[in-house]
Amino acid sequence: HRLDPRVKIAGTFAFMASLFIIDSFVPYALIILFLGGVIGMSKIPAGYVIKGLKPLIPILVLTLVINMFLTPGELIWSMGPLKLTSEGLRQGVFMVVRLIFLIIGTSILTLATSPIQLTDGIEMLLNPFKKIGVPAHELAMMMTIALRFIPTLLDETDKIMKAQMARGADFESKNLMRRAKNLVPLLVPLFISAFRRADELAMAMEARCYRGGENRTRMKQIRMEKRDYISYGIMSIYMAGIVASRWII
Amino acid sequence: MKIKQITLLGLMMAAICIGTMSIMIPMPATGGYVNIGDSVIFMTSILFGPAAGLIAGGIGSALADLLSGYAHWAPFTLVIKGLEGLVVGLLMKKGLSKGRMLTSTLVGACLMVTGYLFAGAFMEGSMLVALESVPGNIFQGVASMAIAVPVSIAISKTSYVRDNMLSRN
Amino acid sequence: MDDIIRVENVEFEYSKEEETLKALDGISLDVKKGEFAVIIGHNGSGKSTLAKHLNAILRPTRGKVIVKGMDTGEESRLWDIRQTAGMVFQNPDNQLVATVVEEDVAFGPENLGIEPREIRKRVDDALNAVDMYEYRKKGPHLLSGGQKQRVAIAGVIAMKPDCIIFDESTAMLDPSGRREVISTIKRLNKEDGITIIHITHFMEEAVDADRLFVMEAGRLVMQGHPREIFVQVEKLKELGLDVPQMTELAYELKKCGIDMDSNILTVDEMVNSLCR
Amino acid sequence: MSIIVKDLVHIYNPKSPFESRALDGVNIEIKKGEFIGLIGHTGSGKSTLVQHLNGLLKPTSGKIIINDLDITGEGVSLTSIRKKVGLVFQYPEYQIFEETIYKDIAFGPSNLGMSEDEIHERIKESMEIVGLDFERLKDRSPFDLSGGQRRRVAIAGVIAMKPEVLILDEPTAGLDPKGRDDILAQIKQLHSKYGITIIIVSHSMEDMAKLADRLIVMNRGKAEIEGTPREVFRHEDRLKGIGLGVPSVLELVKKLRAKGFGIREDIITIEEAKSEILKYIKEN
Repeated sequence: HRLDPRVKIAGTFAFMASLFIIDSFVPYALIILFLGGVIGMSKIPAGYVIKGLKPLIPILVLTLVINMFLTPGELIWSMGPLKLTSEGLRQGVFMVVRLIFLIIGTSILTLATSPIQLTDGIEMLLNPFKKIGVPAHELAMMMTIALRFIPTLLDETDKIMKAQMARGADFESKNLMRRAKNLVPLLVPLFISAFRRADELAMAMEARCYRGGENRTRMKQIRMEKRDYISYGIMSIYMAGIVASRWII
Repeated sequence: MKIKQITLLGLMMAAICIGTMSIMIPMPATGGYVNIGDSVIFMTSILFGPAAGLIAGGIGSALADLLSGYAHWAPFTLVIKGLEGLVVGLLMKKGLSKGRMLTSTLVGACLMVTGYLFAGAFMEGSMLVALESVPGNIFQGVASMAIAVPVSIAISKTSYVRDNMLSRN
Repeated sequence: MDDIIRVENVEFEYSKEEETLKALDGISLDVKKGEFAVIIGHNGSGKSTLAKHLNAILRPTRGKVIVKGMDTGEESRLWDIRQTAGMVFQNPDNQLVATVVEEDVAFGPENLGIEPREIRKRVDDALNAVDMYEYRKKGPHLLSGGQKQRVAIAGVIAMKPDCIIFDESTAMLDPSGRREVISTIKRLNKEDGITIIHITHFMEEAVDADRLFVMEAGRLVMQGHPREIFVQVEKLKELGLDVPQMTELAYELKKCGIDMDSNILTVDEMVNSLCR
Repeated sequence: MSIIVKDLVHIYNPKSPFESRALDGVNIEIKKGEFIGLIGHTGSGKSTLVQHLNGLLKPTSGKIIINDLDITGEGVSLTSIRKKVGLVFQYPEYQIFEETIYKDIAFGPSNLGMSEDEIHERIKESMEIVGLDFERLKDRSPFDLSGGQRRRVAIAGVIAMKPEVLILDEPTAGLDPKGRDDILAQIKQLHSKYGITIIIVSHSMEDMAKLADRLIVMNRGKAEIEGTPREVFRHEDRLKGIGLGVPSVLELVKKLRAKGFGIREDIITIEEAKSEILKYIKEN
């Protein structure tokens, strides 16, 4: 999936919005078409996407059940206090399908976009808002640094935890308050080391002539290409279809 | 924006992200897990102010959602945790007393619980389904306060923070 | 040969808890173009503070630092100075910015506003120069300490500096990492004519230097060829510093009345001197 | 007090694509009061090994017996292991978290459940051992100290737990020559004066030649060469094959002998080289 990251991010947002706009089943056909097309294009194995749904099954079931039984309407079946209504059935299925679409749609974004593309895309999408004081470049820089240091800090957490355990620290106490207090020997050194890293990194960046986003070039320029415009086109048609469906049906 | 603020906020984002994703504390009381992401947001806000809390809290937590397969929550998280960080930071502006830390993190925790309730209701189409998240989130909030306050006090006493308190905005 | 770096009577003061401390106390030195200079001195002797003056991260309280004719006190030349005198720091983890090796190497040139095609070329060249080209798509956290430092060096080379300052860049590495970095440094000096200023605790790394500077309490206490410096075994020990093993042995033997050269640095010199 | 490690195997992330065999059947024995140098390049398994000795990692298979107690057995309390074996990690200064030096050193002993008085005594004693002035420094913040001094505080924090075996993972990493010599001298004193068994993980062959009774060289998760420094350095080619250096004195001796110098072959320190060369020159 070699689309401009901007297109991907914007597409995902449009997709999410579309899900909340529609209120009937018919447009779902359009969505399935759209999602299927996107998955096909992205060359992500469908199984991978489905697997991401697994941990969410409980919440999906809960959504289905509660909506089914607790939506007032025409009774079709009841047992004791449980009342299944036709509106409820409709509502439950509708909500679950929407949730599934939502999860699939967003997971495609994360699966098909590298972290660098993501930060680049966000920076460029935010660029127009610079005039009203949104520090687009700075935010993207921060995210890059965050992604760069997540593995480092993870390692460090492990190290400090072991070092304190060697000194007899207990991170497995049952009591909540005790446990909270026991995190002090872990979190204080971790924070202080993060501060130190921030200091040193700032100096290293300065030494490499970093001076903010101004006059900066990029090695990999992201340019809108034909396929990106086509994608925007498809997206617009799709959105138009969704909005239209709301009026027509 | 100074370079040091950028790097510091980047590191705090990483810390929040890790706190959310991988420092999990099993809670025998509920059978669930509590993560320390909110604690790290509280600490960031307490030590570095509202802007830091807003930016690092929001983006750091949203990153955790993106990276752990809950991408559909990311936009809501961005707003909820961002506000959480902002509010705690604003309430801490007058100085670092223990009482103030407790009240402001309490407000932050309440904001988080209600935020997720409404976001859940919006996404799952029913307030009732979303209610399911409330007990866990309340627990999460309380645990986060219990962790954030002693750690913030301990960190604020170290010379590093004393020397760098200027970075509070 | 012309001086690439000139330090003239530099003093640097900083305040800590209402005290004013002098980290540099009237230091003067110069480094010639193409030289391989090594600075030694124990922790707190002011070597890192001095290093940070050489690419204008710090500015002298009094005195002047001139880099390739540019005064570091002049705000307008700041970026030219930093591009001319690159710097590699101690902790390999805390100087890489990007999540992918080649993006990190590109960071410097991108800051200089160089055009994309040229950056691509420089990044590839720089990665080849430090022998890290195969790792260009890797995340920095997957590399060893020595490899991370070589990426950091590539990041500096990509800015085409005349001079690179290594601020204890080998201190946190294991022996094999240190070997990798040192041989890279030497190659850059010999083949590409880049001036090197290397700050270190490891005396073996100082043996091949063109010139050795010894610092103590913010002052320059000795300078000269390693041979001239290491001969003064007693003085170095007083300063809490080591001498290379062979120099120490020669010194000990001489003390016992053996007639031999005292300015020995390497095993071969020792063998030659004993076999005469 | 002896440590016996039998067929120790440790696999990280078993049955995942990231599976890696960090320890591959380690067999070693360490006697009470020995000074052991544990040598090996990064990734040879030495850090994994020392974490097992302290109970921080559980072996995939194999046994560790410390003084007749099988610490890999079921239901062994970690506190009892930690009273026996103290572990100082690399760059230990980064684990410091308390407001004062006193409190930070007290952390370990108080986790072991000692009385206030005893803790006080232990802090005093351990600060003395690492060369920190108790009265002057105990109430200072550890964060105001220099890096080298902070490291001593951290080491004192483990010594204060009075372990019978003290393991130090590269205690001199990043220090200047003076700081390195000071710390090594203190560790040596701890060994000779207090009779503590010491295991130092180190990269420095020179230091270990001077200090250790016995060296254990790790390679690819195995204890590959074992013996006194003199015995170990005889395997010069194998050491180089593993990517480890040998002290430059060895090279000197080799070259001198090749030139007809009739000096002993098994010289490993500068002092020995000096006396041997002197002897040879006087005889001729």
